[in-house]
Amino acid sequence: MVLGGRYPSRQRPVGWTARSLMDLTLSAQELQFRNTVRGWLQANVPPPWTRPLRDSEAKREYFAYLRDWQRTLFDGGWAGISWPKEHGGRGVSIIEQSIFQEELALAQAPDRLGVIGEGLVGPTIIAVGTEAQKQRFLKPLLMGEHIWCQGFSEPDAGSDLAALGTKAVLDGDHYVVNGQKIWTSFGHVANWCLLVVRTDSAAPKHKGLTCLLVDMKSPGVVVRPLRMMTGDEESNELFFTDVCVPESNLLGQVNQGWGVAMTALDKERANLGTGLYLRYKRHLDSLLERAKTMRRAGRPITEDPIVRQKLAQSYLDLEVFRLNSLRTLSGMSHSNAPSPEGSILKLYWSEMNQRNAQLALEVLGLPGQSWDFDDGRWGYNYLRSRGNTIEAGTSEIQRNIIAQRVLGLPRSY
Amino acid sequence: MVLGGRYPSRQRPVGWTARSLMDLTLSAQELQFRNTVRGWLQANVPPPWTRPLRDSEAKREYFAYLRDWQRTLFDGGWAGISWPKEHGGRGVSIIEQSIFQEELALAQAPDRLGVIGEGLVGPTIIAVGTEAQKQRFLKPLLMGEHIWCQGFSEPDAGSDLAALGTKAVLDGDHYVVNGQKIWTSFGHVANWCLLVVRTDSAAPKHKGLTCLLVDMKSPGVVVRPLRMMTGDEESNELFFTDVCVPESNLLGQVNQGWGVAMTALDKERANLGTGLYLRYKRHLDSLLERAKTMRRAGRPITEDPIVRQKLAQSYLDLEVFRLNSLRTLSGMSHSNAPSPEGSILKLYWSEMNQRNAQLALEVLGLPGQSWDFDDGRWGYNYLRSRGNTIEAGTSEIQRNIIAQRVLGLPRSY
Amino acid sequence: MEFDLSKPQKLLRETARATLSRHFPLSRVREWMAIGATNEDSLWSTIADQGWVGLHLDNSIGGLGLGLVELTVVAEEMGRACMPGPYLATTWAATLLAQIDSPKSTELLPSITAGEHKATVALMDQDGDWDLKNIAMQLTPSEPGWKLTGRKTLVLDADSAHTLLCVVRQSSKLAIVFVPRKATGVSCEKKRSLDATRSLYDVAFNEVTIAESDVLAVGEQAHSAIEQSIRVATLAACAEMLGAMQWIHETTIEYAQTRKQFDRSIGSYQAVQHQCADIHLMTESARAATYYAAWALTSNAPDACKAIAIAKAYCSEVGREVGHRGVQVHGGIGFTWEHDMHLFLKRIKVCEFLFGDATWQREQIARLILK
Amino acid sequence: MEFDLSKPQKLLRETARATLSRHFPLSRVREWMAIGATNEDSLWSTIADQGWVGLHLDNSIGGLGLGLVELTVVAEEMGRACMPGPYLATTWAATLLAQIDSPKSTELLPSITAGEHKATVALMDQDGDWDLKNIAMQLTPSEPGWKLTGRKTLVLDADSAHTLLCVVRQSSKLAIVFVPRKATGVSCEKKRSLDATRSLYDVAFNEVTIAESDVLAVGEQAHSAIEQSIRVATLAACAEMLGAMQWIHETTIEYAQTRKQFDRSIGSYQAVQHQCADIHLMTESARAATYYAAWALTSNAPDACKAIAIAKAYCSEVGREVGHRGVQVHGGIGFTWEHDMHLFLKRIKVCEFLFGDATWQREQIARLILK
Repeated sequence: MVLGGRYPSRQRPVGWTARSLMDLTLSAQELQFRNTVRGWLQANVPPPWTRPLRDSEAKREYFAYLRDWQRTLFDGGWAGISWPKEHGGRGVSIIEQSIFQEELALAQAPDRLGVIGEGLVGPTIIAVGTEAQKQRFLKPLLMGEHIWCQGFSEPDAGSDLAALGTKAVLDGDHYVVNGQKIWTSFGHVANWCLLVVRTDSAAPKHKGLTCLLVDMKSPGVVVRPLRMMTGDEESNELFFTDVCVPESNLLGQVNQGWGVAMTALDKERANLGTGLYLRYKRHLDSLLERAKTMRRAGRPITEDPIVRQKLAQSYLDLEVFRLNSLRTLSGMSHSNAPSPEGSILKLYWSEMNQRNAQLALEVLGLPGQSWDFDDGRWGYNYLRSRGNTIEAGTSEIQRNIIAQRVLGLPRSY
Repeated sequence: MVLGGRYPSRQRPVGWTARSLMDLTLSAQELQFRNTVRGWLQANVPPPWTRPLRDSEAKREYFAYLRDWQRTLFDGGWAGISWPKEHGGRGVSIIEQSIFQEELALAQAPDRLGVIGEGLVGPTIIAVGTEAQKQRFLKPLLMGEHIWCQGFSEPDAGSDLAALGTKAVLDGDHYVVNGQKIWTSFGHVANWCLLVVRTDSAAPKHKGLTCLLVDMKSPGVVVRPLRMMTGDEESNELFFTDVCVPESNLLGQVNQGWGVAMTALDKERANLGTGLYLRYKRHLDSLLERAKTMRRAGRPITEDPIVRQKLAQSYLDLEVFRLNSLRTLSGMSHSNAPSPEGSILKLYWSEMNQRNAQLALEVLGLPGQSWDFDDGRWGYNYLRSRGNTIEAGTSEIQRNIIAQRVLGLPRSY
Repeated sequence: MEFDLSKPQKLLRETARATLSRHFPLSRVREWMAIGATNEDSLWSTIADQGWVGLHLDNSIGGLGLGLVELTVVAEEMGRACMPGPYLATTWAATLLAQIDSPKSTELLPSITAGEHKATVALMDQDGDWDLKNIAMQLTPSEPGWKLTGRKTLVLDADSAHTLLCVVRQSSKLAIVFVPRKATGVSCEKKRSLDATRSLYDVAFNEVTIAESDVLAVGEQAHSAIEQSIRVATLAACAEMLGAMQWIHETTIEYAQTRKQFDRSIGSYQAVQHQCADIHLMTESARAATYYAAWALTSNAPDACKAIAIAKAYCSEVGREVGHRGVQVHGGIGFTWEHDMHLFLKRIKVCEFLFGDATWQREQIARLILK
Repeated sequence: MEFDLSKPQKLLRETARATLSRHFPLSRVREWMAIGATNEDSLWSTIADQGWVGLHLDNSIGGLGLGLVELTVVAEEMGRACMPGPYLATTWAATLLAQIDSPKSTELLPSITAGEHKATVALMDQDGDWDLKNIAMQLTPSEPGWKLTGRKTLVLDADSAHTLLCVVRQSSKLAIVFVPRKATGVSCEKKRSLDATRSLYDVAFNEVTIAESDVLAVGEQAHSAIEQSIRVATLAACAEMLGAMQWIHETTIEYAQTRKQFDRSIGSYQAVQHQCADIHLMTESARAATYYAAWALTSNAPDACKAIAIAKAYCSEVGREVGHRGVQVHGGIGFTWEHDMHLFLKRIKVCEFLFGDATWQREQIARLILK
């Protein structure tokens, strides 16, 4: 577990007393929060989804299942818990938010359909949206009626977001949008999109961008699923042809979209690590269990000293990630703000997961990478891990951020 | 061995015939060359130097020993063997040169005092020197009467050689030199120095440099030994205060020193790898022998599967270096010129030696890194290896060279 | 001394590259992948027509009489084209047959090299490894011949093979047994491979009747024949990885030169340059290790066994790294199904483990150097 | 939940940093190194006067009654200052004594914490390892007490210690024996360490007479006391590595900011930036792992043993890497004797292996997670 309770006060060893004030246990209030969450989840988490998602009918049903779950959360007061109360949230601390994530994972609750809405779009609307936008968008978002996606990256603007070329031209009281976006998660199920467009081609790159809130049912919006090397369609391309967006759906000021997008991305980077840790912990636990059942050349593979090294290395790597997450969480609980230190976590978990996905294949051997072994999860994890150092800011970008924004080295050329 | 002989034509396995024309055996002529070298070395290599070099008296005697060896080589016609015959060399091919290096190593011949003279200064004088300079310098160099050092790097001009600040001002028929050099191998025993100085401060960085041939006994030259983290004084700092250098000792054209220095460095980089391979092979062989004698926790360490992995990894890493060297040698034997591909060898051996020096410590454990274990060679090798990725062009510079000069990527910023 | 390919070898390479890219562009490879038809007959006959099946075998048995360097050249091009099909399996089986002095070898080899007959080797026991001493599956006596019961795993292209060469024990001795794929009691179960262009099977043998004459070799002869055939197959796997690395190398350097971000080609960033330099270093080093191993094995060099283990260990480690860096330099697009990068990453990934991964090969090296 | 140090802990850190840099600047460390006097008395009394010797022990035995987080704070500063001297050895020995319920403990501890008496632990047999089960050196009966003969290796600061706590066997049981350094039959042989600020010895015991009352603990009590003391000493070694990493971090980032090549600070090169980013990632991660281990051990957390092994494995791997990258970013100057970098690289190098290197610690982790 990431966030421990209190340990039983066993007999302390002779010789020292623990008067350390650095303290990794939860406060009484936090423990109470956890119990409340846990109790609610026990009563409300639906049975896990187990059916395969081979056809579109199954996918539709799965989507409804996830949307119902979001509605259940909303009704229980557990949607957008970190948002301010006046906007429908619960105003919990960052540590409580982390406890919530941890409990969701422990309860094997369904995935969250609204992560982009809750984590990125909503907070940005709260930060820079008009009163009317807040009224219109925040509640449906929390209820799961609006599913959001983000339209930032383009084929020719990946790491270099400011280079994007999707254009919007003001025509009376609406913008006309033309262009293409890529890497849009949830694009196939979203009904709204936070879109960054170029509104001034003459201005310097960063200065001519604007953010729009786009109804995905608008005529001229086409979504094409994007298949990854894993075989999953986990992302999408969006095509915009003469799409009309009312001027009232401008988010923030015109030509100030760069700042709005950066605000949004900073919120995205503020991943607390808890959910990720628990996901990878499940992978590792199941690897350990699997390894204990396997024999190679006449003996259990867990007796092979080299296999033992690899399993232990995976374990320690993941544990160091947990501790880094805890430490970042503790730091953020003071500042209550994301910081460039988040880049360290991103860099750490992405490269760790790549190392560990590889080690799992080495431990299991060639049979273990088949799609017919444990549902193919080990081969899948390996392939999926290769995207970790690219998505949400490549490792190169993260190292630049650490060097420049954390260590204060000069901008590189 | 790097360069094999021919293998006995054992019974070929049923099923295929070897009609491969890619052929890693030596030609009849090369084999004969090797026999000639081997025979001469057997008759002429002095007994190895075994005394420690603790005091200056011992160091003086060791220097005389090395100089005598250079003279012996010269007398036998084995000094500067790759030089053209008209300049006192033997004009051998690059493969023969490699065979010669290999045989020197196998015969445990003394180190070469004249590596900078023979490998770098001499070829540069041959390339751009005046007839008078050739007459004056080449023969004493080969005879070991002139020991050369190179004065290129400065404290503020390491990787960025063109930034150097040592100044030379023409005053009548001589230059007056002021400044400081660093990383000057052999500086403490050299009587001549190939010095790069700035003669035009107004010109762009690369354009105001000039090469001078400087008598180290000139008044105003001070040599200070530079101690490395190994404890060895393997290099020197040179200080020049109003040092007079006759104009006739200008090498190449005035303000054309950048090109001259680059010519010299390209020749330096054309290390054939053979000597290095054999040095590291000796290290590894002695590690294997050592490991076979050691027990830990009641059993020979060579029965520990993890130790076996580490030893095998060192072995294969070194073998891949050997094969890379062979392949580069083969390529150079066609072009008869060094190439930026040399950067691959440099990058490979420097990082390989760091990996292997570390693995040796892991195999031997904490006792093995003591200065009292095997004369401290394992700890020494580890420390010394850290310099490998810095000396003769850092790994960063080598990767730049590969990317830009081999792969044709654009100049980086 | 000449490390580079000779002129005829270079010609072979050019021919192979041209033939494969004409007949089997990656678009076609993807078509086969999509329908799971990695053993398409048209593919196989084209390859056999070139004489590449058994090109290292004697002319007397239908081979081209070339050496292992030439085999490596062709296998490298197979890797560079990400070719599906039973080339590796059949090369392995043909090499094994060629090591065995039996009427069956003489009978089968000409039709194998002609592309009419496909064969594969069933080596590894369930829960086994690549070490021959861990093969336990038994021939049991059954007058007048033998019965075979048990399960072999990681059998390449079993489904399309006409012949399985099954490595088993006759009491304590290793034996190589000829089993027709369609024999009663043989059943193949496809294990969907990470690399969809390469088919791996579990093969179950249930009381399969084996005639005495189908036990092709026993004991020392069987042992050395299998070992030598594994060396050749391992070499071919290294060559495939090398070819895949070569494709990634070319594709990645080109992408770095042309893809622009922040108004300049990404290849002008030092971080990208250094990734590319490492890709180059590793690919070229893998080339040196692989071709040396080919030469050493074909020349009976004393270090041939070591050279094969070294090449496989090295290619297994750096092949993966080259693949990873290739994806990373490409960024998101290199992670998509649409981009061809993953075909090569997956080809490398399966080859990494085939015939023993780096850990396994290092143990083989340790056995040789710590004797 | 608070991962950061508390205010008093931060104050302790500031005090330690200020004290060490005032009294023991690196120039002074080098003076001691040059004459081999790593155990100078003046150094030791300054440290003891601060109360740092046994700061984690009960007030009743002269300690400050603080916890292991505070010990880690001080040990980190020791590493950051590259302090010579028997702090680690004495901390280990005092912790061991404090675990043992014996009159000797009560007698010795107050003078140890007062800095008057120095002690060390003689644990590892010749050709042994860090596993207690591989300790074989025997106490042999010799009426009325015992005799001790054998050789211990890697004993920290044996020469300056007044007391050796020797870990041996009484028949099959582990035993901790009190041996005065000057006892007849004890001889120390210095093994010049790669880290000249840290002294390691072989200690030979030749028929040393041991009174019954000097056998301080036997069997399970001895076993658990030794294990617990090794955990604390391992934690201190991690903290020293962390301090050394911290020094390298600060020094390297500053150098990258100020050193110019090709007309710009080298810190503006992406390759250098990425090295610095990695140094930062590794140092901060080592900090998280080390302080967590301190907290877990001081709080009796259920995963305390694992946390110590994880911290040591992690620090051992990345400490080395941070040192290597620090040298590399500095270029030639970082490779010289004159630059202080090598002092820290060497400190890390010895700590990497002390109490078991990463390979050894991983096996300990495996034992805990594969139960």
